[in-house]
This record gives sequence, structure tokens and C-alpha cells, in this order.
Amino acid sequence: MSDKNYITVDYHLRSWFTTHDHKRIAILYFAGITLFFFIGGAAATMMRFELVHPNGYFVTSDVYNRLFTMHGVIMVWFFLIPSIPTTLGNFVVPLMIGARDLAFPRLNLTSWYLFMIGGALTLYAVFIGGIDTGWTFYTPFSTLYSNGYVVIAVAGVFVAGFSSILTGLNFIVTIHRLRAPGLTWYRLPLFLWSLYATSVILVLATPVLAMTLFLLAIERIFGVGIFDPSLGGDPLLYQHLFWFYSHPAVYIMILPGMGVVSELIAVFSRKAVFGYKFVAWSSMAIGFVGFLVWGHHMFVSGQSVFASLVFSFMSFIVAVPSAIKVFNWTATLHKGWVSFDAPMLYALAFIGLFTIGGLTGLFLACLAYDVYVTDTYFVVAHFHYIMVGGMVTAYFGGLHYWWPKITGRLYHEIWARAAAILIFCGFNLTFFPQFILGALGMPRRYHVYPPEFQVWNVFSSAGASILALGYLLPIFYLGWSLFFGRKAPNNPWQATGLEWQTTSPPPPHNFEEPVVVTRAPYDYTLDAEAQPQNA
Amino acid sequence: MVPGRYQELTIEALRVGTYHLFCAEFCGTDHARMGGQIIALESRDYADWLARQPNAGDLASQGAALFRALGCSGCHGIGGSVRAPPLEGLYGKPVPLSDGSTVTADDRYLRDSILQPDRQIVAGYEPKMPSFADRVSEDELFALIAYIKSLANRESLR
Amino acid sequence: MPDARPAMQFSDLQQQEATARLGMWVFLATEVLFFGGLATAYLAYRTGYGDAFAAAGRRTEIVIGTANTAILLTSSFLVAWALVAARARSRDFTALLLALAAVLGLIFIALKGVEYSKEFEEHLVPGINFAVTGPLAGGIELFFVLYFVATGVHAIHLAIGIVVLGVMARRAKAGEFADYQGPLTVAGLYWHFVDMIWIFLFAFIYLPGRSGP
Amino acid sequence: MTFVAPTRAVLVAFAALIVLLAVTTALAYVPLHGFNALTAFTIATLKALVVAVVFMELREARGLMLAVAAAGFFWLSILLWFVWNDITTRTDFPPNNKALSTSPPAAGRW
Repeated sequence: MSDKNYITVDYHLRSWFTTHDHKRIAILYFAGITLFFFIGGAAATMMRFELVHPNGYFVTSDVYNRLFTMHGVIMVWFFLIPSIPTTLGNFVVPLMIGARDLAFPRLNLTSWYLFMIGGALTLYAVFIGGIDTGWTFYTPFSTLYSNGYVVIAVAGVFVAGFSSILTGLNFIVTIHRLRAPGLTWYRLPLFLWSLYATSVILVLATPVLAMTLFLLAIERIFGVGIFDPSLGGDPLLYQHLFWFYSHPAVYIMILPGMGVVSELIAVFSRKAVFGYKFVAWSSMAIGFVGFLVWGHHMFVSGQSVFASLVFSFMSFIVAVPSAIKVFNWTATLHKGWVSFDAPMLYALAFIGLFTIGGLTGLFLACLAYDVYVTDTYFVVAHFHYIMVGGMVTAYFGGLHYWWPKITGRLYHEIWARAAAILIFCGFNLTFFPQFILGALGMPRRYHVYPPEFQVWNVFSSAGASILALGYLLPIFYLGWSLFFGRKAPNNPWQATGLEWQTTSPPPPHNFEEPVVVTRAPYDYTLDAEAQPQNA
Repeated sequence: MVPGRYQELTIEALRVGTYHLFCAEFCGTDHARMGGQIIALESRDYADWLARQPNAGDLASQGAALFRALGCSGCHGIGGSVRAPPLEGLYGKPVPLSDGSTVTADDRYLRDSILQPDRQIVAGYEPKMPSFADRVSEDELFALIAYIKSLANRESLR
Repeated sequence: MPDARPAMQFSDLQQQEATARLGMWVFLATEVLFFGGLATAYLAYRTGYGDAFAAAGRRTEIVIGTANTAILLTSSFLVAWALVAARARSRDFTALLLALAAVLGLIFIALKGVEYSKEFEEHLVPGINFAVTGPLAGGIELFFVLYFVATGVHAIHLAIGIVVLGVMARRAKAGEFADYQGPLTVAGLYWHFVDMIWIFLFAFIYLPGRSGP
Repeated sequence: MTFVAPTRAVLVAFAALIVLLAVTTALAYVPLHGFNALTAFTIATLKALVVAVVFMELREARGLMLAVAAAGFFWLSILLWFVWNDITTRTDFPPNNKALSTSPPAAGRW
């Protein structure tokens, strides 16, 4: 066996773009989503800048509409949905189950190319004139009236959707078929349970979105009335089909984050996760019940009151498994030996922010209150607490946690903690005022607003600049660590997962010896050494 | 929030002051400028304000004036030169159309018939009416519809 | 004859075959949901515009539709048969059956083309030359929009399937499936699924309204 | 070339499919008082089951394969069920132009 790892095995650029190695594909994805994250972030920055002034001072309505659409489309489909599964997931799934690669390595590379083609199409639509529909592409506005490049953008999302489907398929099959001997379901790390649930949603919800967007494009191109009420179509049908994907998509975004946090909490409090089976099955429950609640996006759309009642009820139910997770994480911390390394700071931030986001979600599940705050900043704040406060925070936590494994280098701990704290403070300053704004009645997608809302908007924009700084910092210290960081040991956190039992960075086929698993994950004790899963 | 559907909402202002109206669903370029306000006044102030308004009278009587000014009465009125469907007792009733179907004469139907008269032709009539899409403003349209509504309980005089 | 050896991530061929089959089934589940979006639209509008959909169903070409259904069912049968033949290590016969199935697929597409041109002449293509009038026109147009989208998407799937069957026929002739029929099994699953979709489309498109006036 | 006979199951399944096709086409022309659609969909489902069970070899499959095969249809039924819930309890479905259909949109009618 050569002593080369997956990075040093071949330096040619071509070897990267034709690779079948899941670890290299993860790096390719990482490059892609980082690019999209900062493009989407730039749009957000410009929006927050515009909102400092109530009169719509800096940009025209057309430009503003394009900004928030671009922010939404790029962040949802090209950052949040692929982020954890395709980067951290791609990297660690085979490692965690002791496999040499995913079940379908070529398919994995294909899905990266599809993702980039989809992203390129969407960016193309943005650069030749933009889209002004909002990320939801609601008909009949998107098909009849919009003066943006809807079809191209929709085509981009359509293509990227197939990338999601293939990734989900790959994970499901891999977790079923390629587990190392001895790795039973209840010995799987919780990250894999959450990715499995995520993959189920990716595979079963995304195709509906694909067909819906296809119909939308047909309607716009040929002027036929699939969703156009004046031609007998039903715009609410579009919304049903769209949210049948897009609500579960929220769980595509948050479930992997929950999985990462489960790992981090266990490692950094040196304890097994409290109620392992509950946490595992709550992922599956969220994945399933998440399919039954989409109508809560349509309470004021004109859907029948009966349907609204059912959807409202189901939306309360879906809070239960999320709450189980939060309680179990907190219980894990209890009497643990908690250390506050940077990944743990992110994990703790996740728990707090996700709880706020989740609880305000219950407000929105109430029919009566939802009618009042629909399409206000209350909703905007709520889902940013889940998506940014939850998902992006977990992503950063996971990125720091697995960074030594991925790159073989250690980052600078003090800088990393500073960035984590900066992000936490900046985030709250940005989005908490938006709850207040929403409760006062400020509608979303408005860049001209009554002057009495200005003070909260200024707070929010100030917070956004701190947040932006927090997100820029890692570029520098993580980039620095790539070249000058100390060499990482194989298992810097003394963690039990299989991914830590191989070298950092891992060899091309992950393990030099076949792996046999002998124990459950998280075999930590406060006084003794942690027991790796294959020891 | 479906195009072509009408919603009615009543509010009871508990406090004097200005209430904002916002567009609740993203609707196009100037979505952010699509707003309005309701100003709640004490009844004494309201009476003052009303007295200062030049075109006093309720919406229906404004509509009646428009109905004559725009020439609608020439055809739809009594003894008109052109035969057009009578509007008395129309509102809320079923209307047979020339293609064999039936619609209910609700707000949307009245509005559509003023703006796009040749889309739904009443059975037994010629499609002669011109479109008023460019000739009446949104406010005037409300007035006209209010006038036609006010005829709901009247017998046709023909 | 190339030796059948498992890919690097699998420990044996049996594991590889089971994995490939599971992968295809998961993919087919996504396809169910993909066509499911259309089915939802169809069933919603059929609920709303029952009479129009019946009238529209009567205007479809039931002779071609029924013939095409029989053709696809036969081709599916041939593919299932081919798998039996491959397991019996009969390479030429396997290749013949697969080639026949692919040819039936081509005939299906040719007949579909005839059907489309007839509909074009009858001015039934929404967005291009739709010219039906009367009180049911709107509903009939919706039916034909969904008809063209559904049959078009199905035809794309079928075209992919024909190419796959052609490749499989060649590989069968080269004797690649003597010890390991994984790829053939998976290709067969896909072909049967495309057939299954058509079974539903047949009931959705050609049968409504036949008992009416 | 060596001829290999198809297995009995494959042959029987094929025959059953052709018979079912003939039956469903014939039944479509018989007025069944609103049950035509139900009949057509039931027979289509039967045919799909034959294809899945015999041609796609589900009869030899165990738990996981069966679950995956059923999952797509189960999730589709969720979508259909909730959309159905909405459109049959909404007052204005189908939207706008009643002129498009001579019959009022009655709930529970195909």
C-alpha cells in the first residue's frame, strides 16, 4: 500500500474533475456551495443596506425584487439543501460506516456536475437580467406577468433537483448495503440516521418539484393554462405541488444539521447521547410527518378551511420530535464534561437558535395568528432562525469538527471561537428585531415601508454587517490553516466514530484494513479513554 | 389570494389613528409601493371631514352619475336605442350565457363584463358593447358596480 | 469473455447486484413521484371538469392507444423472458429478445408520432393550434395540455429505455451476462416501470367518456 | 442459438395482461353509472401489480425491496389525499370560469 492520502494521490486538475472518490467530490461540492453562499450573501447584504432607509432610496423596486429572489433561490437550492449532505455527508458517510466509497461513485460525480450545471443556469438567468418572482415562483405571476428570466432559472433549479435526488439515492443505498460487518442500525452514528431521513425526503419530494417546475415552464412558454385561473387552471394546485416539496425541503435543510449537532454534543461533553433511539427515530418521524404539513404555507391562500385545520393540527404534531431532540441534547450535556471548543460553541448556538425558531414556528401553525403575520417579517425571522441560526450554524460546527480529518490540518482555535461568537451575536442582532417588525405588521418583500419601522430595520442591518464579518473570518483562518496550520493527528477530539480511526487525511480507499465494528457509538466515559467503535 | 377572486373584510377601529394597508402577496414590480391607509376619526371629526368633501353622496349615487355620463344608460337604460340586457334585479342572480352555460352575476362577473364585455355574452344578445377597460378607473369601477348592486331589488321596467 | 469481478466498493458480486437493484427501486420510487405530480394535476382537474374530460377522452385515438398498450406489454414480456434466457446462459437468444423488445419500443414511438400528427390536424394542440369552442373548451384544453406533457415525458423515458435495451442486447451477445446479470436486471426494472406508467396513462387518457354520447 | 422457453409465471402474467387490456377497453364502452373511472383505475392498478410482482420479480423480494417499491406509491397517495381534501371542501374549485363546465363542481364526482 502506498502512503499517499486522497489529496496527494494525484495532483492533476483532471484527476479532480474525473474523480470517483467521495472525498474529492465532497471537496468539489465544498467549492461550489461556498461560491453560492457568498453570492447569496452578497444579495442579502445589499437588501439589508437598502432597508436602512424607509423610502427605497438606493435601488429601484425592480432591482430589489431581483435581489431577494436571487438571495432566496441561491440560498435555498444551491446552498442550504446541498450544504451538509453533499459536503460533510459525502465525506464522512462511507468513513462512518467503514466502506471504501459510496455505492455508486460515478453517480456521485454526475450529481456534482448536475449541481454545477443547475447553478450555472441560475446564475446565467441572474446575470442576463434576473428573476423577480421570489424563490417560490408563484403562479400566475411567474407564468403571466413576471418580466424576469423565469424559465432559465427554473431550468437551473430543475437540473439541480436531479442532483439532490441522486445524492439521496446514493446515501440510502449506501447506508443499507455497505455497512461494515457488525455495524447494526442501532450502532450507526446519529448523523447517519439524520442523513438517512434527509435522503428519504430528497428522493420522494424533489421529483414533485421537478414536475411542478416543468409544468410551470410549459405554461409560461406555450401560454397554456395549467395554473392560470382565467384559463380554468388552479393556482392553488401549484402551491400544493410546490409546498409538497418545499415544506419537506425545510427538513432536508435542518435534519442534517441536527445530525451534526448530535455528534458534536456527544464528543464535547464526553457522554453518550441521551436516549439514542429517541433521537434516531425522531429524525425519521420528522422526515415522515414533515410531508403532512405543507398546507400551513397556504392558510391565507384560499385553500379550504377544513384543509387548513388538518394542516394546522399536523404542524403542531411535527414539533414533538423536534422537541425530543432538543430535550435529549440538553440531557446529554447534563453532568457531562463539557469543553467549549469552536465546534461545540456552534452546537450550543444551534440548540438555542433552533429552539427559538421552532417555538415561533408553533405561533405560525396557529391558524388565527398566522393570518395576522402571514408574509410579514415574523415569518422571515422565524425561518432564518431555523435556516441560518440552525442549519448554517450546524454546518460551520461540522466543518470545524471534521476540518482536521478533511484537510489534515488544525485551524487556529482562538480565531475559530471568536468567529463563532461573532456569528452568534450578529445573527441575533440581525433577526431578533425582525420578529418585532413582523409583529408590528411590516410585510416582507417591501423595500418601501412606513418610517416608524425604521429603527428596527437599522438594528437588523447593523447586525447583518456583524454577521457578514463573522462569515468572512473563517475564509482567512481556515485558508491559513491549509498552508500553515499544524498537522492534525488522526483523532484530535478523541472521538469514537470510525472516521477518526483512519489517518488524517484518509487514504484513497478510506481504510487500509477491513473494518469490523464491535460497539455502539459514543462510548465515552468521563474518567477513562473513549472506546472507538471498532475496538 | 387567487387572481379574479374577491375578498371582503371589515375592521372595527378601536382607537383613533392611521392604520396601514399593505399588499399581502408578492404581486409584481411595485409590490412595495402598493399600500394604503385607513384613517379612523372621532365621529365629530368624521362629520367635519365628510362635509368638506366636494362630491358628497354614497358610492352608488356616484355610480349612477357615472352610468349616465359614460353613456351606459343609452343601451342598458329604459328606452335605449340599442337592445342590451337590463341591469335591474341582476345582481346575485344566475345569468344564462350564449354558449349554453350559466354564471352568477357577482362582483367579478360585473367587473369582467365592463372590462371584457365580449368574453361572456348573455344568451339572446349581440356582442355589441365596447370595452371600458381604458375609460374607467378602479375607483369608478367600484362606483359603477355599487350602482348595479343597488338595483338588485328593483324590477326591470321593460 | 470478460471475467465478472465486483467493483472496488463491494465485497462480492451478490452484494453488488443487490445494491444495484435497490438503487433502481429507489430511483423508480422517485419516478412515481415525478409522474405523481402530473397525476395529481390530472385527478384534480378531472374532478373539476368531469364532462370536459369525458368529451376530451372521446377525441383521443383509442385504436392507436390500445395497440400501443399491447405493444408495450409484449415488449415487457420479452424483457422478462430475456432475463430467463440470460440466466440459462443463452447469449444469442437473450440478445434477440432484447433487440425485439427495443424494436417494439420504436414501433410504439412511431405510432405515437402518427397520433400526434392526427391531433395536430384536428387542432387539438394547446399553445400551438388549439381550436375547440363551446362551453367545455377550457376543460378540454386542460386535458390536452396534460395529455401532451404526460405522453411527451413518457416518450422521453421510453427513448432512454430503447437505447438501454440496445446496449444490453449488445452486451448480452458479447456474453457479459453469463455469470452476472446485474445490469440486465436493473435495465429490465426500468423498462417494466415505463410500461407500468403507460398502463396508467392508458386508463387516464383513452378510456374516459367512452360510454357517454 | 439455443431457444429458452419462458417460465410459466412470465407467460401467465403476459396472458393476464393482454386479457385485462381487452376487458378494460371493452368495459369503458359500457355505461356503469359513474363507476367507469373507478373500474378503469382498478384494472390499471391490477395490471401494474402483475407487472411489478412477476416481471419485476417482487414476489421474490423481501422486506426492504417491498417497502421501497411501495414507498413511492404511498407518498403519492399522501399528496393526492391532501389535495383531494382541499379541492372537495373548497367552494370555488374549479376556479374562476364556471363557463368552462356545464356541470357544477360537485364533490366526490369524477
